[in-house]
Amino acid sequence: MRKARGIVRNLQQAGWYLPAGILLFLVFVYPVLRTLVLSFLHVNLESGFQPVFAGLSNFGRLVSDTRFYRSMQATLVFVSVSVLLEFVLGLALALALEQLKRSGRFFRTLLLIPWTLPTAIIAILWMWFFNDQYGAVNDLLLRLNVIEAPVAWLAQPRSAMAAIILADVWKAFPFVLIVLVAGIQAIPREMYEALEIDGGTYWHKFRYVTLPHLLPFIFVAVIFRIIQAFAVFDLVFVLTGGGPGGKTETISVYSYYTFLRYMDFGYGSALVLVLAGLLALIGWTLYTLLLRHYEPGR
Amino acid sequence: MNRAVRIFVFLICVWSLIPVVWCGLASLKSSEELARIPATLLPADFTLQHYIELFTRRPFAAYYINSLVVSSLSAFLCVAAAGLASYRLARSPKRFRSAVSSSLLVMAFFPPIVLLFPVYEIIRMFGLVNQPWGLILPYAALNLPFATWLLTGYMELIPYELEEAAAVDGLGPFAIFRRIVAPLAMPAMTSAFLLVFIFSWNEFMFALTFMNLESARTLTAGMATLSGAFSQEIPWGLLAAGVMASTIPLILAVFVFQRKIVAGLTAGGIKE
Amino acid sequence: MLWIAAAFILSLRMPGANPEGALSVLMEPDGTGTWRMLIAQFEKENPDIPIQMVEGPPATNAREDLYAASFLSGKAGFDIVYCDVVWTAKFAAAGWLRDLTDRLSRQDLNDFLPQELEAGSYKGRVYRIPAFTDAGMLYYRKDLVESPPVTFDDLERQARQLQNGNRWGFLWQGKQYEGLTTVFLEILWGFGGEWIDAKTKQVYLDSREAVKALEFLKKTIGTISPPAVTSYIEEDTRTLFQAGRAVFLRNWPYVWTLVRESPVKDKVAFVPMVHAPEESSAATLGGWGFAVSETSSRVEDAWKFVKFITGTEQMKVMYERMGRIPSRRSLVPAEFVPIIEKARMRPAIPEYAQASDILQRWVSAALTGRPGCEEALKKAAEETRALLGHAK
Amino acid sequence: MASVRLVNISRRFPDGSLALSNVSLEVEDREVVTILGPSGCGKSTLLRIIAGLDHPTGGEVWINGRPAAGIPPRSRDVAMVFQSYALYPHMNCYQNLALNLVLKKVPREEIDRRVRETAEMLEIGDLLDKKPRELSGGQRQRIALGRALIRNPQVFLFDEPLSNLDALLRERVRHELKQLFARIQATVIYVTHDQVEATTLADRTVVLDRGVIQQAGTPETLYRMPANTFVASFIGSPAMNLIDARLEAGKLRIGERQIDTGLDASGIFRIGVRPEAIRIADGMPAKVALVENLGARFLIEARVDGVPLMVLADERPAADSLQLQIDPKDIHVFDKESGKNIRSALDSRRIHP
Repeated sequence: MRKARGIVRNLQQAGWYLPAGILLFLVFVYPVLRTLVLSFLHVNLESGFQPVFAGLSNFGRLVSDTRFYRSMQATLVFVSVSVLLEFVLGLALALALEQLKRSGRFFRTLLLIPWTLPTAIIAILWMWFFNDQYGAVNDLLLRLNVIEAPVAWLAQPRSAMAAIILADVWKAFPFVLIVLVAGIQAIPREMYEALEIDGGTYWHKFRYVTLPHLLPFIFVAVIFRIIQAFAVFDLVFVLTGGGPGGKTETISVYSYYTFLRYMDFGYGSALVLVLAGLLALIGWTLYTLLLRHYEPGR
Repeated sequence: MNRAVRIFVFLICVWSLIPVVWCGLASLKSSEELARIPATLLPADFTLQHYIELFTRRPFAAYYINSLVVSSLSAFLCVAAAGLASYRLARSPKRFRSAVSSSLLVMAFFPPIVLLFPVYEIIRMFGLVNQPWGLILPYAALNLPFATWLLTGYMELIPYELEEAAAVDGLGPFAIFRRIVAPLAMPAMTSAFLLVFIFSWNEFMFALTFMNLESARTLTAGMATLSGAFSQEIPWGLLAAGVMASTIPLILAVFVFQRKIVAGLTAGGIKE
Repeated sequence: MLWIAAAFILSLRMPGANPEGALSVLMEPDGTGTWRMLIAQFEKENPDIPIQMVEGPPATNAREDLYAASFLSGKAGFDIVYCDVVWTAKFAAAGWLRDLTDRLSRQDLNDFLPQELEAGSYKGRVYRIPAFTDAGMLYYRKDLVESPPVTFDDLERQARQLQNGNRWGFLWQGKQYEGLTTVFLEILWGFGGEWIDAKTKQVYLDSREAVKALEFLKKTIGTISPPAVTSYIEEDTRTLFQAGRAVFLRNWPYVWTLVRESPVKDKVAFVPMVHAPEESSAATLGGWGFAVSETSSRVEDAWKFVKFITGTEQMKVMYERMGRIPSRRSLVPAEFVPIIEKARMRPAIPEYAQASDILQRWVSAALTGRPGCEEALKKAAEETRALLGHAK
Repeated sequence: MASVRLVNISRRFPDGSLALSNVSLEVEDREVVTILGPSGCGKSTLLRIIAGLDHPTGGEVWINGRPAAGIPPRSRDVAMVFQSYALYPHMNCYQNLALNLVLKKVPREEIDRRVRETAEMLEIGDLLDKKPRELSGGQRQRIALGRALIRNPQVFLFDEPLSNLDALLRERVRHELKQLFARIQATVIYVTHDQVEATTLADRTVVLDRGVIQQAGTPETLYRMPANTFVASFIGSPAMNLIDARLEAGKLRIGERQIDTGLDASGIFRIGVRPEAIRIADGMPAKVALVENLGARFLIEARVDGVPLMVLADERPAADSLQLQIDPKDIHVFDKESGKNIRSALDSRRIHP
């Protein structure tokens, strides 16, 4: 009797999780398992999309795939530079807004706009800006006499990567900013007052109060950004398509091509699995190195 | 010092807004003016031609409706499912809760490209390709971990005694959720709804892949097919008008719901 | 809540499929209205077969992906495929196209350009019926150039002589995309080189000829071609050329129609692409045709349309209104015959898209910076061999 | 109205801790029982088990002669006033009061009539349109009370309802509650950690510690005959003096004096004397260590031969030393190990019916 009641209660309990569970199963659990299975199969044009057992050969191919390494390199460059810039800009601006106090909220609203806009659509805008003939960037630089002739930003690997990073920083630094502003607001005012009574300067306030309190917020924002930037797709796909010379092709973009253009589902699965594994590793490492220390009791 | 800070903040604001403002102005210029070198700043001959063209020559109205329908429904479905789950989660033992939270975290950080193809297979199996539900369900699910996470944090703050009071008052478990917990969690649910709406509105990869009929596209995918990335004629004016038309709802949302969006973002970012 | 309810109702009755009974086809943007006109004509003759034309994005690889995605979805997204030459092998290998070999009449078989027919075939069966053909060629300003160039050296020399601060020497398509492959192939063939043998799957990209070809292209950048040429596609180069800002332009026949309504209308002529002294000129074969989707439930109706749209009269309309060169021998205008004769097919392999990507990436990489031409082609050759070997 | 019977109730939490152990209690119809104990003693758990919000791991709850197992809170017909009041923040006071009746599908007019009646009784008529966050602590408390009263339930459960009020208000509300209980003639189970509340409101008080009932009885019994040192020190203010001392044949030796407890026992015992039972009169000499002014009276910390004793006196001692007198019948003797009152253990039959 009591046992039966327990079962009924467990069923009722499960009911609460059912809608979420179904959605997550369909869109996370099954797809991940399916990808795992696919990565051990050849399912491609050559096999007529019929699954053929491949063993580890997809992964073997990956080891010697220079394009994979290239895309990994491009991804790493993109992630490190853009997240670093976003962090520096976000922190500087968060501290600056704190100085301004009253008008801070208004600026925060304005700065939230870039973050809210769809990347795929904004990428079109940037593509226009960087156009060598009609682009605003060249127009401005020409007028300021910084350059003599129009520069084809998206036609050179370095400047194309720089353009992508610029666009990403533009869009994503407000996120870092907002998290850090929240962090600054959470610092008890008394801390500063105590330090002031003790004769601390602005630098001391930053060094002994702001920074230590802000660290967990910084870590959260940076880890979020690193992981998101690692999976970057929209921006690169629309802005450069991976070019020129494949120098801006990130792993997500390469994987997308492998699936939808080359129709190589087995190999594509191996690719995305490696991406997911890598991200898990990075996420876990960052988490244990930086965040776990701050979790309990904070 | 203060002056320098002001100038710095001002410059950053300019840099954040200029692309959008520039685009807004450009969308009002005639095609001839846009092709002029060097470019003009303010529209010399003001025209709404590009906007008209957007809605007449292109199925932009359809993109718009699709985006609205898909984003609203996925946000609604997501918040509803996340609301139910997070309520129970907030009331379950800490060990279970933190185990679930960590797995949600892992899912929230999952690169969407990993899921793209298998999800496509499922959508295909259910015959939802080119159907709004082919995007609504994946979007709701993709944002579910984030929404659950955000809501659980909030639900934990709702006093348990309220639910006990409601139970004594005569409410069953679901009625407690519907009449007491959900109304109280409304602020967080609104934040979650707005954020999921924005994420869905902005999603590109799934929209591009799952919706291959013109009439089924959402704004992001529709715009990309108008775009120069795929284009030979490069219709700058049309693009500028498209960018403006598809982003204005979001810009308005930022101004109206700034506080809610920030609350959701920071809660989502800081919790645990 | 009302809003959600409204959205819900809309979501259920939103159009996710073709209008009942219409055959659908994904086309290029119909700027001139010619396709619409031809379809209207077909519908008039066959009132029981309405055609729904979807105007796709202008970029061909985007349309290729759209077709692929719709075929992958299993249901017949499209009944008729408006098909590029280079898609045929891939789509046929994937089993998405219907074998049309036995439906072609002997008369048609003789009339269609042999390269176009071959480009529409996979493993000896015809899947795609050509509608018009395309081949790369060299436009030049006849008011400036005394005798059109024949060799690469001629081109370079004349370009250097005739360019000035307002005008570049030579325009070509250097962005990393399919256009770059076609340009590079013309240079490669012009030097006597080869890319891939479709039958043996041999790769020749690391040959001396290939290096020469790439070095030639690289040398033009910043000397006779604008530095931004590595970001140009067809339309960028056409607009510049039409504005009188270049002497030579490598492009397709469609430019011929448009250039005659531009500021330089009476100052332009064309010749086949230049080549190395001992070699002969080559053009990359382009062109589009129509195929019937394997998943279509109305094959006979679809075939009727394909047969109609590739008919003689329709091809004439396409040439007149869009400047598209008919793919029937009997209709090719005399001035284009020398060019069409030089046209060569890109390898008809299912992995074409990927092979082309490899080529584009390495050629583009070499053109825009490191590595050197020889190394880039070596890498490209290795990757291509790996691809063609691995695909089993 | 109804009776409540608890039979051997035990509650073990999932982490293994025992919140309640074999608690048995019978609350008669229309009886006001207070459950007194320090925080964490399990008293709230006991209340929640009666309400059906928590479930015992052993034992049974009977309400009005029927077993309550498996009956959800909403069907037990009990009303509860929570420590935090647990008013629904998103509803106004009227809706807070009316919710239960609405759920019972009581006709609208009757709901309205009963809300007005209750509001009138509690003098909260002008608050009905307000949301809880607009009210003061005392007003919220009244609304919470009203929400329970309006239902006319079988049993009222109170979970420290006064603990969030300031001292002055607490006293006033306590007084009103006492009147209210007299008026409504209801079965009330009232949990508190405040001995004054527990003893003033109750017909009977149950002292709970560490999940075990220490003693149950009328306030007088608890005061006069505490069953053990816990009850002895918990009831009465200021707290009872408890010292370890040697008894020799029932004679207690403090300083130079001997007091005969009338018991026949020898050994070390814990001896309890209430501060108010010690009189300043000729007797044991003691030194004054500290004097606290309690307003009406004075609390003196005196030392008899180094042993500290708290003494309640009417006047401030004139000198540094004084003399103390203790009546032998005011001396409580507890077992040192178990803490049991040796005297009341003998009379236990009289205390536990």
